[in-house]
Amino acid sequence: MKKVIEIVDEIDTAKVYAELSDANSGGICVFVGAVREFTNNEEVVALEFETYKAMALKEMEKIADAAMQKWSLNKVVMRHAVGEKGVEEPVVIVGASSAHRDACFEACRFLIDTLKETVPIWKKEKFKNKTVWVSAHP
Amino acid sequence: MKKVIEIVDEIDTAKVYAELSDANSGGICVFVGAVREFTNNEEVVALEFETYKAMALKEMEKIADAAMQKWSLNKVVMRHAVGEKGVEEPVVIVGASSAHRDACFEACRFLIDTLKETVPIWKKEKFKNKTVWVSAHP
Amino acid sequence: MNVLFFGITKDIVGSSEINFSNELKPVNVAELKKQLIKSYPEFSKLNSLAVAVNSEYADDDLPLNGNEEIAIIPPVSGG
Amino acid sequence: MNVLFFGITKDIVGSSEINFSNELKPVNVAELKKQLIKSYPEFSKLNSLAVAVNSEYADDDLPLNGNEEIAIIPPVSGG
Repeated sequence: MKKVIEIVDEIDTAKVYAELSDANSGGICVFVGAVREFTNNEEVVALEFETYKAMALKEMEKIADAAMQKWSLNKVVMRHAVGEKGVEEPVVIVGASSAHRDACFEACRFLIDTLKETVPIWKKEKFKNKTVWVSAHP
Repeated sequence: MKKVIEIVDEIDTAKVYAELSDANSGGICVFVGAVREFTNNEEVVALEFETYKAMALKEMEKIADAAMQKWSLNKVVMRHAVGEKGVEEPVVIVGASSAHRDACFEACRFLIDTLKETVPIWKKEKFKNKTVWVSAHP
Repeated sequence: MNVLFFGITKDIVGSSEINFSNELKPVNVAELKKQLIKSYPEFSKLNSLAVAVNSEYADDDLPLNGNEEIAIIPPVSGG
Repeated sequence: MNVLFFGITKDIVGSSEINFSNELKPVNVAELKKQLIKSYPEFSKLNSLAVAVNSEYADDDLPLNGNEEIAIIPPVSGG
């Protein structure tokens, strides 16, 4: 199995290497997105993620397939969390393995950039006195 | 502690996120280099790494410091293994965490590229019928 | 016509799913958007408003027959 | 003068450390390299040959007094 595409409640960062490791891979690149304590100097209490799951999985599949067409990759992981996440908790993990490091670095960057552009997942920032749907308004 | 710089016998890929995680980091990028089964179509039995340890640690410190000057990073990990490593085993892990993903991606790439150029570590490829010091000869 | 709402659009309409069978009979995606913006003027203030038909992004000229799974996709913000 | 050898240079000289006190009295790094290449012609076939003095890369014109920790650095290949 070359692709792992999942929407989960909790991300286990420890298992991603076992998923990406491969006898033909000299390089593995992984990106983890986590909750930051401050956004524009305002203290974040938590982020809450919701998704249109059936569509999100389809869009993530498309991104993984596009990456595998564009670069010579052995394995790809894309996993996003939903629900409420506190500071320092991982919310997304993407990664790729390849023979040489150029491909896995470029693919990993593509995976997270494209996920943020097209996958139907929405993030609400919870501050002490308000909540904001990120990117909703100009 | 912002930097973890080590030469070790075995790399534990599972613990790197705990080392890089930080309340101010929205992004963590990690690269793992592992042993590939084939080099130029020849089957590799194992790689053997040796180092001039005192100097290697100093050079790795310099690279981490240069990355922290060049990008706004919260934490940096650079860890290289020595001894004999079989196919799929990790031999190097480098990573960085930062508020936004540009910095950690660029820094992670810089860490591994520069490590390969300057850190006194030598790799011998063991094939079935010969051994080769990598990059030694033109 | 059944429509799913997510993120800020769910907050605006006050529900994650509404059956508009008596009110909306749009012939295509563009008309659906127009009718929804008329019902929920707040939609026009969003950065973008996409429509998914059967869980795929749909172009404005895609025809609708009312039996599709329709979802309103406000600006995504995963990652 | 004590010299450490690593990687392929260790294989060429057959030892990881040699005391050249009776043979080598180079005044600087460039002269040390020249004397070593004379003793071990195989060194001249390498992609590069660097010298570390007190565990730092040393320029060719760095003077030597014989009490430093000297290491011969063939092409590195970590990662």
